[in-house]
Amino acid sequence: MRRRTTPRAVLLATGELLLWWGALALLWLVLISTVDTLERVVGAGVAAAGALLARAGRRAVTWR
Amino acid sequence: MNGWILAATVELGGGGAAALWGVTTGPTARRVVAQNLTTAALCPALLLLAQGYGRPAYVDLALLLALLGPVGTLVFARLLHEDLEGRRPSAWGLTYAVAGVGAAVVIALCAVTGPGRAMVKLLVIGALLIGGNLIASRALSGGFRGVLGG
Amino acid sequence: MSDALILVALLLVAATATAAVAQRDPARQALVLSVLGVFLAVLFTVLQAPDVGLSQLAVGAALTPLLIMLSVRKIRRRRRDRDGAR
Amino acid sequence: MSRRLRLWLLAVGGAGLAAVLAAACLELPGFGGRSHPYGTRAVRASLARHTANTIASVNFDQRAYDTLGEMSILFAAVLGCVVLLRQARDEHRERPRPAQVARPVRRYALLVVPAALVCGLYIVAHGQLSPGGGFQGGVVAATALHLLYLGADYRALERVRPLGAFEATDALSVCAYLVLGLAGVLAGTAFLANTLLPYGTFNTLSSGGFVPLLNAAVGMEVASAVVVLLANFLDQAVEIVEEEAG
Repeated sequence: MRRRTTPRAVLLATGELLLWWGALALLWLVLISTVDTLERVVGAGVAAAGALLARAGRRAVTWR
Repeated sequence: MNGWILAATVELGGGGAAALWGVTTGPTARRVVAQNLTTAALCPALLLLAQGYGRPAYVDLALLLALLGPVGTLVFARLLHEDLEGRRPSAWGLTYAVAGVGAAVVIALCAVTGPGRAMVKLLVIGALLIGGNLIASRALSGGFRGVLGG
Repeated sequence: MSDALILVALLLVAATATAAVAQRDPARQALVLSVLGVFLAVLFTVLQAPDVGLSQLAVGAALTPLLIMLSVRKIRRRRRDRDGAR
Repeated sequence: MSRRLRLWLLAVGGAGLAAVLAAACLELPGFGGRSHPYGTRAVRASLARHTANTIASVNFDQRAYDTLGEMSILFAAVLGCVVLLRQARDEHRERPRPAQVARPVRRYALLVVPAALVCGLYIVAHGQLSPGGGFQGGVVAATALHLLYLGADYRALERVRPLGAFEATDALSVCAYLVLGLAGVLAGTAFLANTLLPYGTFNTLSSGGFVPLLNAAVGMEVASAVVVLLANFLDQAVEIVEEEAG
């Protein structure tokens, strides 16, 4: 069931991940109280995990 | 004496007593609706308490309730949908009234907080709370009709 | 003022806990239990113990109802299968 | 054991408990007083180690050994559930049926899953600064994953949930807690003593020495333990059926 990876699909996947990453990083910045470098690094990591989960969840639900 | 705490007491007493009455009496369909509205009624109370005690960190409790309360209702909507079949439990008037109270509380707190990240956090909580509640109400009134067994 | 708040929260918790015990049907019990979880969280907040309140909220709002309702579903399905087999 | 004997045993035990509790009550300090000997000392100790949330300091620094006990209780309980709820010989698995959930509910689930994960990790990471910690955040993060079951179907959840990895993480994070404790022993202090790392600037993410690390270990343990626990319950409720006419 492996799909062929076309440049277009890669671009779309990257765009989706980046969009989620940006939104979740913003959410992290809203949640925390004081902003410093470590907070930003941890927030970026957490947002990346969230973005991966978001994409995995969407694919798991629509893929039949 | 603190106006915020007074408001929280009123909200807790009124909303809590109504929720307790709704969830312990009547058919299952009504109880589920009452369980859903408990989240919507008590989350603003938690926000008011955080403001009344002057501790912004307590807002996390409201955030968690706004996130997980609708999830709890979805659990009941999904796993009780056989009991709720043909009942279409809903109380849209009440749902919108409670959502309006939540929105009013969030707006009042935003006005006090002033622009900044704390205000955006309050708005996020308000959006999660109201959106989650409306979706959970939708799920109760027939959102899981196509679910069989699983 | 804060005494009144503590009183209201305590009364709500006591009444809801009693109601949860008095229910006979496990599904309805789970409904009351999830409401009790939220009341308990508010009580802990009022008593200035937000950490405990957060724990109660995290466990009581979605996790406990999910565990109870999954068990109820398993038992119901088993009963239905047995009745169907007969 | 006869019913009468059991009642007697219960009465003796209850009377003993009542006597001990009454004796303890008589020795309690007055209600609502201004003197809090334990509280004052706990706050002083937590401030000395730059931990803003005293509760986190009590849980993961002053009483970190107790937390180790609680963690192993959860671990053992989940292990027991896995053993009890396993697929027995007279049971077989059915493929879960796909579910048609109303579109707004499904969209809500897909939107809230990552948001709830971020909130859960926020609560874990800020355990030493604001209310919260490993347990609370871990439960939230694990609950977030199960929104996929509620908003779609069990197959969708199974696709994003590598159960073996979660089981391994569960065990590994318990080990991580132990290793962090043993690091103190190797360095010549005591088990779980919070003396190795610098205490950092007060009220920042890196403050509190070992507290954030222990918090993260507990967070991972709780999240994966809850996922494994719910996986076994879901398997039983959705997939596993008994063979008929055994």
